[in-house]
Amino acid sequence: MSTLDEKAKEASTEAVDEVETVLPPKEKKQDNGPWGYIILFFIIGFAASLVIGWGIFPKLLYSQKKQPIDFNHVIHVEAVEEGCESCHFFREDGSFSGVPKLVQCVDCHEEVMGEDPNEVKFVEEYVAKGQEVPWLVYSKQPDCVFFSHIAHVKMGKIECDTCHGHIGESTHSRVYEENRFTGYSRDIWGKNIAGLKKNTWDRMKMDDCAECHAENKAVPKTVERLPWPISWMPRPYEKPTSSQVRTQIDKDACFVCHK
Amino acid sequence: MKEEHKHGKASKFGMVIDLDKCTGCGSCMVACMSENNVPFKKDETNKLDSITWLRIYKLTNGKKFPETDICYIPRPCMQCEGDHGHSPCVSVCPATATDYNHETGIVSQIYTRCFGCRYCMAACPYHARYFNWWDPVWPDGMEKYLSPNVSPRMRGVVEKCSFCFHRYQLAKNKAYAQGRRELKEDEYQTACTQACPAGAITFGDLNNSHHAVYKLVKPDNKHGGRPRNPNAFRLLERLGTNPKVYYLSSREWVRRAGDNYIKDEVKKEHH
Amino acid sequence: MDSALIPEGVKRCSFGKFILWIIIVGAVLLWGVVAMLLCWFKGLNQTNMNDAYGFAMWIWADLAVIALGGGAFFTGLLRYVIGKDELKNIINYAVLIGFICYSSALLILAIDIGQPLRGWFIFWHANVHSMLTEVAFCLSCYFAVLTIEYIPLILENRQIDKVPFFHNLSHNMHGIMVIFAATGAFLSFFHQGSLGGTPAVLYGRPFAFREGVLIWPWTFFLFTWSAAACGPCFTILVTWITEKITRKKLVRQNVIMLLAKIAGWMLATYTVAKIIDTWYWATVTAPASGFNFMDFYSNNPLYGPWILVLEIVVCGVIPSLILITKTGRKSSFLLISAVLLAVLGACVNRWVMVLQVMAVPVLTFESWFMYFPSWQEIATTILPVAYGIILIMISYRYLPIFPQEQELEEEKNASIFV
Amino acid sequence: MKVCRRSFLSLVIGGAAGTTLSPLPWKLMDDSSIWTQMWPWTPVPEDGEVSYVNTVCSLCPGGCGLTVRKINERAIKIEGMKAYPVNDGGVCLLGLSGLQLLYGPTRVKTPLKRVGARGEGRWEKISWEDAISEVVKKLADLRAKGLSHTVGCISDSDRGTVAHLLGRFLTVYGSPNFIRTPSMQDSYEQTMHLMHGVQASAGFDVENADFILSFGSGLIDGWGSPVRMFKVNSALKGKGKLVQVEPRLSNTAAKSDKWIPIKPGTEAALALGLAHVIIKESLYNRDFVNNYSFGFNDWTDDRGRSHKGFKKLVLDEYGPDDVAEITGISDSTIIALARSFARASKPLAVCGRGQGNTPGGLSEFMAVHALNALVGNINKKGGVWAVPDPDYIRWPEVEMDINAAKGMQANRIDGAGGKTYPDSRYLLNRFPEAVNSGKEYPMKALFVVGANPVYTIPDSKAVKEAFDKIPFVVSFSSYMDETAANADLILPNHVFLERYEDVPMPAGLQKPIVGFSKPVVKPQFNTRHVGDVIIQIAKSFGGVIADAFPWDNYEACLQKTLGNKWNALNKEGFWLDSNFMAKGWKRAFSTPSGKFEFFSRAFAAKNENLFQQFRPVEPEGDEGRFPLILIPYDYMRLASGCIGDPPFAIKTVEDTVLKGDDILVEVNPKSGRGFREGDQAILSTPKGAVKVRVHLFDGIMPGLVAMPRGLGHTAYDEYLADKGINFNELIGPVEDPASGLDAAWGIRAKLTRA
Amino acid sequence: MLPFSFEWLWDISHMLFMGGLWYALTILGLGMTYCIIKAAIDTSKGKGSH
Repeated sequence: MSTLDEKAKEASTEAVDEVETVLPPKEKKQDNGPWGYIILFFIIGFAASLVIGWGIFPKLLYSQKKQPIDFNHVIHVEAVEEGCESCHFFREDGSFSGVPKLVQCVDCHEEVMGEDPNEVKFVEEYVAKGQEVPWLVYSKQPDCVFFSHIAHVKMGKIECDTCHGHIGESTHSRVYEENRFTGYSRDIWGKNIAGLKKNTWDRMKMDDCAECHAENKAVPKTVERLPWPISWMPRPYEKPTSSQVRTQIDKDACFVCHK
Repeated sequence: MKEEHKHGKASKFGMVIDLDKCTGCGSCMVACMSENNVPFKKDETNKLDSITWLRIYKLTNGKKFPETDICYIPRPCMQCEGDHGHSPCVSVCPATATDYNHETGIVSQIYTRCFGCRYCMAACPYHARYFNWWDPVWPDGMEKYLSPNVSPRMRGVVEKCSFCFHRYQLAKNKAYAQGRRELKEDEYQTACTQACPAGAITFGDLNNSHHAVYKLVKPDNKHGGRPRNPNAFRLLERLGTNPKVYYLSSREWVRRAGDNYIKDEVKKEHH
Repeated sequence: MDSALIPEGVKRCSFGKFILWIIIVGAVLLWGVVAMLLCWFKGLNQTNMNDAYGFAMWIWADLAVIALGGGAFFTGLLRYVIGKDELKNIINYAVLIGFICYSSALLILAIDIGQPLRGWFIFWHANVHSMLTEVAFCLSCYFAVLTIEYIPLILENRQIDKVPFFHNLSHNMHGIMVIFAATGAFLSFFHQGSLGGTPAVLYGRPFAFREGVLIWPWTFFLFTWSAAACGPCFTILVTWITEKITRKKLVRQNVIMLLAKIAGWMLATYTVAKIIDTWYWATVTAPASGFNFMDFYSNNPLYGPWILVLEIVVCGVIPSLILITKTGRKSSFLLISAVLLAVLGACVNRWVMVLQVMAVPVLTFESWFMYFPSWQEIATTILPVAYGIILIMISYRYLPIFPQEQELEEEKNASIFV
Repeated sequence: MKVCRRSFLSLVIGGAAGTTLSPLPWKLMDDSSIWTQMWPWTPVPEDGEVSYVNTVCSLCPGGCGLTVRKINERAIKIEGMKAYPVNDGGVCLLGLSGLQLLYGPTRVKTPLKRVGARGEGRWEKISWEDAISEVVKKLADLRAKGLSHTVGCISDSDRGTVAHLLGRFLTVYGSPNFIRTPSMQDSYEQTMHLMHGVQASAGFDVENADFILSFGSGLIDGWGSPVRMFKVNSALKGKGKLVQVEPRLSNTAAKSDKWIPIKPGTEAALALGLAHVIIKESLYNRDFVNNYSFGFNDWTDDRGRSHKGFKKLVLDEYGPDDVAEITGISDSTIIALARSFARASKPLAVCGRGQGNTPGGLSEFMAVHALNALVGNINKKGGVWAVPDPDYIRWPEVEMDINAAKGMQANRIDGAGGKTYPDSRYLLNRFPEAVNSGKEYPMKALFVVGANPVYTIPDSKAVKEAFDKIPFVVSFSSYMDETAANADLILPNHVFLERYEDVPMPAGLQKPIVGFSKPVVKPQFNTRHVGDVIIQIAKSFGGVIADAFPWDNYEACLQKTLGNKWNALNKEGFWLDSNFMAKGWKRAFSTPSGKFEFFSRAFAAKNENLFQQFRPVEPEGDEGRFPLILIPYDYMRLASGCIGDPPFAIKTVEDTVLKGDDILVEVNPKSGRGFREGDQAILSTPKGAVKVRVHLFDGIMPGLVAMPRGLGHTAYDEYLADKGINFNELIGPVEDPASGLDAAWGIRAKLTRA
Repeated sequence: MLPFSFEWLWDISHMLFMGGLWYALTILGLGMTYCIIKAAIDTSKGKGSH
């Protein structure tokens, strides 16, 4: 057995030379046969896969797309009176209009107003041809998600930026990243590949909805009954009590958000 | 004060189908299919792989000509509450893809959570649950009529009637826009109720004594919602599934067809 | 050719013959794999299941192989926890059979679900009230246990054992095997039980529904009990078949006798419990939901009272009587007949609890639902059998599965030459 | 070597460990499940702004109001229009599946010209201009040869502006051959004509009746305006009675208070038998019978011939025993039924089998109507009303040139209004015979609008043959139906959700109402409104023909025609003459006697007495060879008219009606001995033999076989084509001796093992 | 499912059930880790060489 090992060692002298510095002391290596190589290759494999997983994989997973028109929110917010809701408004039936349609833009942009080449492009390519702009919606949820804006904005009094961030302060449209596999926006998973977040708007996964709902309206009764009030554990939820206005937190309400 | 107490009380939406009025015309089935993006295939005559959230069964009294009689029973999802507060299907789902909503009393089905084990179908004695054996395919151009309020389902998941829950949500949205939280009776009606040309279907809140459904069946909410109207019955009442779909019939044989009885057993009257 | 890999001191057939058989069984395996891929890529429309038969042949096969794989946990329990030392001579094979059964069960589940890529939801979004969740959890955990129990066997291959690390690993694993075995027994007890609970909690299906204690319906215990009874029978049966094929005595008769005796008493007690359960169900549980006991066994082309007689009398009472009597066990013919019947009994029981549940009409205006599996279903169900045979062939050839093989062989040769 | 292997193993293990600690496997696992939720081949419907558009359905004569929900430009759901006088929110399954017709694969997307042989299915797309000029060339050619009368037009209706445009065009062009598709409306119109002396439709004030006696009418199987009838049936519960006389337990029979099975074809005898009891027991309305009717007692005609009166006739010949013998209903039942009918405060008798798509024998209609007269329930609350067509199309008289006048003098090809059948207006059932025999004259060109005669007319083989004989067939169908498939040129019309159209008078309604279809979505394909096409064709002719069409296009024509109603119709969706009341008995009747005529004097002048001639219409075929009788049945889930069932409707059809591609026929277990449920069989009639399956059903009279109408399409899409059998392949028309209308109600048949 | 998930409920079923699962997995995991580490140590001590 040991002879075999030695033959192999000779065959790969070069490799040994190269990595000698990071290896354990020589005598140990001699004592214990091939252990040095084994640990070395383990580390190589380990490190390489970490680089692939954390660095290369996210780059490959998302494709980068540019918005058809570079949109300046700041200018628009200044020009309108009612903030976000001037363009992103609620319809009479309570539904949310989302990204404005051409009809709304045409109110001002019938003809080119300023000198921005983006506006020129907008007027020439879309307004003139009567074609809707194929905006890429950063916060577009998968089809199975039902989200009532009015319940959150009108009834829950939540600010737009809680979920959408300070998009109103942007002067340019950032790159839209699309998950090649699932086909939806990276904003849902979040920029951070580990899925960590600092701000409420960094991620838009189901857990983030749940987190907010739990924080706002959970009734921490069960916790008192439990023997371990462990602070880092999420707060438990209770079945709805009768007459209070409450945020939807029940586990029994999946289809409130899913269709 | 009393009004205030009622405000925010959980609803229990239910349906009452008058079998004397039901003509078996099939409008409810089609209204449901078109409201809920139910797909169709070239051959739908194998009723065991044909998705119809609401299916109309044709019953006969088994007698010879000319004593024969037939009756139609439209069967949506019964939205069972169960004896112990759990519906037959909800408690068995391993992935919480179906659940019982205490606010509305409706059993939901989340297609994207379901991974297609079909345990719930085994649990449902009404065959109200349907599996997508096939990819849903609409002929070229026909996908234009699909409603955005209900996601088309993918192959390999279970689906069922939701009492048009999306209509409840849209009605809520509209109410919110007007600054209200409560819905009026007519604001939330299922597609089948609305379409029924015979007016055989009534829909509303069984917890609300002002609603027509309550007045029709007078549910005994202390006993799982057992109907107190002698002409009202529920399917398989004895299993303790506590459905929220009630049927009315003036014919004894029809009411008896709603449940199993041991031979020569007299129907137990509950009063 | 591969003699360096074959355990020392035993004889195996020629490599060519071995490969030939591998190819033959492999062809069957390939057929199953094709069917499996069809089901994955084209969907479950490849089967003859339908909305009335949401559960069909696969779930039956699943429940059956798990019941038969129960030999591993029960023998393990006897060997490691209770300390029946003789069983060390058959435990390896019992583990191998269990490993095959459980890996097959997992594979079948992976084909059976409509959305295999979402299968992990059962763990991540678990509904802890579902019997199926419990099944999935315990099944995969117990499969891990079986893998852990199987690994030392692999490591005992002559060449692998030469590597000091693997030798040590195998040694250490043997050292704490009792912990693994105990965990395995615990897991196995619960998932065999939850499989029994799976149909019995369906209170919308009066044929399946059973009352019980706390959250456990009676069949919870019945299933565990029957798996403990029939699993060892299956081990004995497969050992016997292996001996017939290899034309060698592999396990000493006293080991077989011990296992048969224990299994016999398990089966006898199980049969009594099953009879009581059936009686109570037929006279109390079912009538409460409006069903006459005979409603479940008439007006259909397949499910007659014969199936009940087959399950309880032919496959319950008779093999129990054979196995608990010394004379019965002594006769090779009776013994094998008895274990065969016991195995059949477990299969019939699982069949009834899955397929007849689906077949019985519950709504008064429906009639019996009948079903015949498609070739894809049959092929995917045979797939694990072929896979099991191949794994047994390889393991038998290269691993020291039967510790007594060498001495038995020597004894045999000695007796010939003396 | 060993190091390499071990090192490699080590690398792999290290890689695995690192990978586990990286997001890669977990994210991929998550994403792969999301991928299954968003499979690219599963459509994602676009969201947007919701809007609602009201319109009126013209898929059947029911004329229901619809509200269509739209998301942006897409129509996504059809619902019933609330407060619409006909359906008030309810809607039938055909109307509900309208969007499948709009967006369906069966649409003809552009004008098509036949390339291969007739019916071969090979087409060439052509432009509208070419298509129209081709039609014009052909027509001009015929006209020049003096053959203008050989051009015909088959239309589903003769009411409303579109039908009037067609009729007007034929008139100025010079052809008398405008033919409406047959239905019970024909028989009722003739009944009104002969008994009331008016040109009117029969309206039924069912809402106010408290005893409805139906002679085989599928009141809740699609008869009249279906949704309205459903509502009536529901409202009747507990307040009134419905008695259904029919050989089969139809849905109507099942929902009725009493089902009286009757030997098919003997309904008229029963009506007269009831009259017998009513008269004998003096239960009839004396005021009406004595003061406002004629022919009750014996009478003498202008030529001095004496006739038996109605009273004597029924007393002599229709005693309960005789009628029991004929109908198979016991005399006690007959007497009881007559009494409860006559004693009800507002009894109403109706007829017209099934959905009323076949006219039926005139004697039956007159006998049933005589019952209404006996109880005085004419033009009264809860009774039968004579309702004239809404009178809003007031176009200037056409000016005809010599060619047109000459063409118009020719006899109609179907013989309607001629010597034999002077009181009939349209006899499409005689058309195939006339064309095939060529007795009158050969047809050279045919327009088909809103009709599918190749499918809906009995004796499909003969119809097809007739079509093959006509050298130029133009279909205006929106769908590739059987007639379109056998045409030379298809000029596809918009479907009802894409077009303007006035929809006058839903069938059986007692109030004159005009519904208003308006476009819900933009035309989806290169189609044109048939009204526009007619106007364009006329304009291409120039001269008097063009002059008769002074409008730029159809919309202008409609707007002009409707005048001040246009705005109201656009807004409300309908126009109702709410002041309309049926004329009182004094002024109601324009018969020669000025009274309601039990016997039409006008008719008697030309014919022998109807009732003396009463004989049940015998089914075709020899009893020895064909021991059973095949009857059709209608039910709501199958459209038996010119519209083919969309996929949703077919999906609702039970597996006891259709299984795979096999149709099931209903047979009583007694007559179906030797057959088990679902067995295959050969069903043969004198017209042909087909493969069917047997459905044993106790709700049908022994001796009969019942087959649903509405299956067996050969054209349309794969969701409809080749499913089941078209009943019309198995039956031929039987001419009613009085009216010439098709009086066949069944045909002799036999069922043999397959 | 972990207690961090919002779907987790602090009720007896979740604690017992999921607790049981994690308990079993922990035993198996720790057991295997122990075996592997001990085998590595043993090997480095030169045990098991033939």
